[in-house]
Amino acid sequence: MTAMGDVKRRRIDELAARAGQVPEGEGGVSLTKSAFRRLRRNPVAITGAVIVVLFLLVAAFAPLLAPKDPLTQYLLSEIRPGTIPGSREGFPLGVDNLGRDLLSRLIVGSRQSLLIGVVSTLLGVVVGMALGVLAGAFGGWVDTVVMRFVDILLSIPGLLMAISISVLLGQNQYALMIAIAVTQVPVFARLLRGSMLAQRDSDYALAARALGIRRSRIVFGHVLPNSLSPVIVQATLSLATAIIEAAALSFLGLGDPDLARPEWGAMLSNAQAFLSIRPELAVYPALCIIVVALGFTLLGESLREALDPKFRR
Amino acid sequence: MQRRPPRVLAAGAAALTAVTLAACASSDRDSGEGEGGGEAQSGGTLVFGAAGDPAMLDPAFGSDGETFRVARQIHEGLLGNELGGTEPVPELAEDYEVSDDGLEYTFNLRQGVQFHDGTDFNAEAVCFNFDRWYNFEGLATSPSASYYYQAVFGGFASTPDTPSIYESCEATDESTAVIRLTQVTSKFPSALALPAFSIQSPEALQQYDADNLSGSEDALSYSEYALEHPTGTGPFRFESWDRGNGEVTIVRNEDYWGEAPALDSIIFRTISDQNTRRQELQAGSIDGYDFVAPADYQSLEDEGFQVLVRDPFNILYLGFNGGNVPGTNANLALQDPRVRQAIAHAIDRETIVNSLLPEGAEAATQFVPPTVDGWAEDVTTYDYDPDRARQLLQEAGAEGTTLRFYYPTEVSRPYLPDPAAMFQVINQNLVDAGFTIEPVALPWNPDYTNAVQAGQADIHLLGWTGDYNDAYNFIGTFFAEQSNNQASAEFGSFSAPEIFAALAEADAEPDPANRTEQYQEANRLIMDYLPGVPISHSPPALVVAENVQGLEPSPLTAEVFSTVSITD
Amino acid sequence: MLRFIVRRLLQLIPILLGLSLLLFAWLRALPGGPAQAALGERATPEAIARYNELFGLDQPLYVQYLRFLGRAVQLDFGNSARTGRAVTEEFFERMPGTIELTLFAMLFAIGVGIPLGYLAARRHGSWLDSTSVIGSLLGVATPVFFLAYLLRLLFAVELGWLPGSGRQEVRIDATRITNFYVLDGLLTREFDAAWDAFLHLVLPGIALGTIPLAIIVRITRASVLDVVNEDYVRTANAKGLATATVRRRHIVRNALLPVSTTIGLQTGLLLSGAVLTETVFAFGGVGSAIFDAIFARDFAVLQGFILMLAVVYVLVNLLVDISYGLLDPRVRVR
Amino acid sequence: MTIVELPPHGDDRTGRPVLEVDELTVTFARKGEQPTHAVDGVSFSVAPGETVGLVGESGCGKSVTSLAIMGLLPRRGVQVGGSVRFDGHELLGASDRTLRRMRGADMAMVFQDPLSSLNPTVPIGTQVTEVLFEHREMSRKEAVDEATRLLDRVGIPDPARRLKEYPHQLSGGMRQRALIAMALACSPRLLIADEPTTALDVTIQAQILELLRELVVDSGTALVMITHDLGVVAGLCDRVHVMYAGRIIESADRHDLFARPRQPYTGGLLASVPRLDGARGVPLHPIRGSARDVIPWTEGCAFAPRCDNAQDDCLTEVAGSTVPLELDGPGRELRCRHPLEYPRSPAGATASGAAR
Repeated sequence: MTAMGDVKRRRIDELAARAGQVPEGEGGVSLTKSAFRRLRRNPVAITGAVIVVLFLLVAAFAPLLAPKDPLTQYLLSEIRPGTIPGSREGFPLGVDNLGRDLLSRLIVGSRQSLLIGVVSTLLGVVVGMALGVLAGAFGGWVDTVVMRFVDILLSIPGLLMAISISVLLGQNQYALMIAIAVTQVPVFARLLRGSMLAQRDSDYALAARALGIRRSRIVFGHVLPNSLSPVIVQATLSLATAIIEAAALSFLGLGDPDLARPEWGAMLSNAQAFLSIRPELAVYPALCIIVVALGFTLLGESLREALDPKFRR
Repeated sequence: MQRRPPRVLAAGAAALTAVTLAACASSDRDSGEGEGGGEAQSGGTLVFGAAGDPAMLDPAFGSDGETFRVARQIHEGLLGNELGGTEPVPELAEDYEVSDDGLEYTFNLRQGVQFHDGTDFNAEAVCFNFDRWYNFEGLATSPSASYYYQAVFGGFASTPDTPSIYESCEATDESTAVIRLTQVTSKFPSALALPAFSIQSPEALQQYDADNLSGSEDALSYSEYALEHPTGTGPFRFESWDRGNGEVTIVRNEDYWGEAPALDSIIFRTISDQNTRRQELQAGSIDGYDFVAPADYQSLEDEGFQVLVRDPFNILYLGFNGGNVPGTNANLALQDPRVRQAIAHAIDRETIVNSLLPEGAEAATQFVPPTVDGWAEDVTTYDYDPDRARQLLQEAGAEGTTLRFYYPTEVSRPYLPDPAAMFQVINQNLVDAGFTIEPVALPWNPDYTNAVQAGQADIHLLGWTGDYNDAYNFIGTFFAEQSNNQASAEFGSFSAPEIFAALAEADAEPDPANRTEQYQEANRLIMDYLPGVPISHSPPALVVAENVQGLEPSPLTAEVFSTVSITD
Repeated sequence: MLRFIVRRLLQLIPILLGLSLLLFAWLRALPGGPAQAALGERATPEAIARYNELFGLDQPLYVQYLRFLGRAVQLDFGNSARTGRAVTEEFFERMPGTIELTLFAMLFAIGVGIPLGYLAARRHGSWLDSTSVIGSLLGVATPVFFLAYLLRLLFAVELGWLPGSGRQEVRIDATRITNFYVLDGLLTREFDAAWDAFLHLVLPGIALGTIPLAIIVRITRASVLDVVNEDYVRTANAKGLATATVRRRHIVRNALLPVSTTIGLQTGLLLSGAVLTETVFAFGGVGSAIFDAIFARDFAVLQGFILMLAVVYVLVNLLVDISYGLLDPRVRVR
Repeated sequence: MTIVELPPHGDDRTGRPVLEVDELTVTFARKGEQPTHAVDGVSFSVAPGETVGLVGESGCGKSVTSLAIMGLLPRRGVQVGGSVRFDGHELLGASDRTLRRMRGADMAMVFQDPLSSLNPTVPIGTQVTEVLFEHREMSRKEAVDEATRLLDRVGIPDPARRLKEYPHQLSGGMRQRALIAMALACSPRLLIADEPTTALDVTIQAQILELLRELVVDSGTALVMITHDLGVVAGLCDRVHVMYAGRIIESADRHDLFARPRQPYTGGLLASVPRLDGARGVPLHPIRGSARDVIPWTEGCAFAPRCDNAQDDCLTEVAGSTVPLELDGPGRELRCRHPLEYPRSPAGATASGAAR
């Protein structure tokens, strides 16, 4: 061990430090941090996020953004059965079969559509998670009971379930939201329980238990937070399906009956009648639905990739 | 617990047998026609897109258009409708005489007519049918079963408390049937042109136990006769009914008494979705369909299809719940004539007619179409005048009155092609006039019809397509006195003795000329009282492919396909 | 293996019981309860009373449930309010159509999806890969009924290549044996009928199969990507096996495991989608019947159909589990 | 550069090496990240019946080297340079078909984790026989018999039954034996064992090593043993190459290496092995830092940052040249400017100690 001048030592150390970066520094970086690093690098994620944020903004400021009142029948007098005036000064996308400004209706419609999607998904997540935590945290017979129930819910195909619910609750937007939410519940319950069980048997949880930490603290302090990432992913994806399902329900005549509230699904199914005269009336709302759904899906998928260790390569 | 799995399996087994059973039924049903060949023979096959399945094919129990559409081809009544018109004309009866008191009708029957089962059509057969209706029992007497009989004849033998105007039918000889009534009614004999009063084969009726209804009022299960063996004298015979695919097949009645139809067969195929009907016509897999959306009239014409527009023979109105019936929370504001008038003035009928209804539609001034005797030139009219409406509302001190506005969803009626659109326009009108609207949307069947007929709405959209050319069939249906000096609950059971009187008087008037005047008087009274706002008469249309000839559109939507042929 | 199957069958029991309980509760929760649901709002109190007595609705709940269960097990769900026919009869009359349709849709989804997903994974990063990924994302995002309209507009109306509605050209008068039209056509040697029935499956089948297709492509791609990086694939290569062998025995086989489970889950999607697709294509299956039942508020039909469909769904998933067991030895012993 | 032939000790040594690796370089070039030199000019050779050890901490490039030899590195984003000759035939750049023909037949490999290295959905039997079908045209029956024989040979009891079983039904040791059986199926001339024992319990480790030794001895197979475990080396290898940061930093005959490690790193490795006969109180002497604290060879000795002997001239910018791999006495090579020095006294104890 020949003594070395501090100068050299420092020199080498800094070289080492520099060299240290050359291989990817996986060590020490927290999962979420690295996840977000990956997200920011992922163009898909960016695209999705941009779409989603854009539409959320539109929905939020719809009244300000909408150039016209979505309900006023501006050009009704010009409408003849079989002829609907197309786009023109002041009506960039044209008007619907009652002479209302299509653009404004699309903008304002985003509100209702997204609202239905978000609320119903939130509802599904909350209830589903409650069940999942119940099962995952306590296990034993609680687990069995809850999961049996969830399995039963799962055994009814989604839309059929939604149909039954909204037939039961009658036609209003809340019924619609609940109907969609119910179809989401079992998914989240299962998901959360699954990942919680996985987490519960994970080393750190064992370690915590070994250290004699209270179960509740382990569950809510360690297990739950760590189980959330799949839920977040699924929720993002569910938003897409929720919006599409809402459209499907209004096609089945089970949508929100309040015509004073424009909504893409309703606009779309209503426009089918004018497909031959003004396909735009159907195409635009359809595009809105598709793009938003796509946005959420992209975001969800890239979130999944970012959070799921399996995808890291 | 242990016993479950076998049960599940048992279920599976049951499933199998069920399928095979259904299958057997269908296979021998079809084995009548030659194997699988799709090639059309001489007259060819017409495929017609219907909006819904027939309920069954015994017109005596029928009340909806889809049932009658098919039944009309299979069955005939003593009277029929003039081709493309609304006047009753002799059909199975060659002619008839009415006694001076208007209570006894003597029908001279067509001779040498046979039912599809080969039995003879004669006076006995006629009376058998009349007696059959009069002697309905149990479920058959429920309004959902025998609506039209009750509308025309009242009660049954089994219901003494609601008397029937039918007294007797007597077969004085092979070809003469004498029908006696207990009172004169405008409905008779015109109503006999309704398919509900078709003369069917007594043989078949008995053999297949036609009157045996089961199930419940709203879920009637019909007899074997009604489902598999409807037997009449019409130009077409019932062939088969594929319920799974909603396909009713009828074939030419070779020994039809009249001119035998050109078509070999007609298939009525149910396509509930209106856009699908249009696209299927465009794709050429059907030859025509009914209830063309107004939006499609032009585009279909342009594509070379024949859009057959019927003369308007219907009425769309906005009904008021103007009376106050205990139980139904009627809107008291509507009892004030000024409020009712305000509504009438608020509605922009012209725009509605131009923008929402097909070409040929006209704004209505009263509750009967102009083509009906009894339509009055000089009724009080309420033109579109928002200011006047507001003013009236002010006078009534009813600004901002909240109205529960009922409208149907999931339906398209000849007089109301797009209820949602209609609602939104009228809603806008009323809001502009200073009303507050509380929309209530209900699925047409059964919720909506039940709700509005029970008088749950403040204002509601409804309409009527005439059954035959008689004003009473319109205004009588709406405004005749129901019980203890009240109108139907649909109109809030309002009480307007003079209107009730006028209608009753007209109904009982044997002389057509006088009757017409009395109807006109009734219409004036009605439009003064304004129990609702008549909005429009609109012409529903059928559409058929270029190569379909000879289909005569009927204002009653009572087309008969015997005259139709397909050219290549 | 047999024990595995039996055990899974036993696990069905609680599910089925729960299902029946759920739908029993559903009918009771309906506005006006079962009597109104069956008799309609206009029903007189006497009628309702009669009905209640008839169906024992005056009895305590558990008795009612047991009765309901008893009838359900005998597949008795009462009569349709719309047609007055036995719900079960209508179901079994229409189910074959739906089975044919979903089968076609599934085969379409699998037949196209797995190869596509595999190729996409093998050509990771190629244009084929990215297009199939984007395509699959779009597929999931498009409302089924809208897609259905577009398909028919294009292929039935504009191009006229394929029939756009129904199960069979109505002018063809085919003999019915099983109500599986394609099968019937083959059995009765009415091949033109069979072919025609098949053609009628194409458009609705594709519309219905799109979402499963999209999902299967994604899953296949992902799992192939996983598997190719597995050690045992490296081992196989180290053993110098022919590429074909490596793919067949070591990559595809393992890659299909997750796919097979998704396929099971997809049947749920299919049955849901059938309601929309069959309606748009006026296809005489259970889906369109449910649609009509919704409009007519035909609760008996809704209850019966949904319950029976759920059972079908459960059974299909059972089959999938079993096939999974066959594919993956690890499941069997566990 | 070539390696000095050792004086033959032991029997059946034809001079001709089975495998000659010359200046092998493997570079991973991921898009977005600058290329990393996983293997950087590695050269060595293996003669029939000889066992060569590649030793080093994880990430030092030994496994990559083996994969490069077998041609199992992924095509995309990897550049392989230098030369790998098998029986004088160049393998780098050889067609996929030739490589496949040779793999499993002439040269085989045993991997680290026996569970993940076996296909969970295919019975052991098939996984063995498929090699036989591939390289030795055998009938179904022959193949099965042969497979049974192989399993028996690697010491799997009741082989006939095992053939039908799936990997998850076997114990770790059994799996590794099965893998070895597959590797030996066509009695290859070269066997590469990549950490074959690390995933196993100690007792099993010994058995597996013993098995490998026997196989090599009585078949004369050339064996490349890749490990981080000096114990394994001591027990098995004739010749040892110590790798660090992608380069060989010291090569020597087993005994010499254990007796007199020259590279401080090697010394460190040996010093970190606990000894029973070590003087009481003398603490273990681990190496500072971790394998990540390296500097690129171009800037100097990669080990310098962790090295106690490090001097200024360990750095290129000071010495003016990178540290070369030079002859260091008979049969030894060394890459170090300030190696460990030893008094003349024989340090046999050291060797025997470590070699136990």
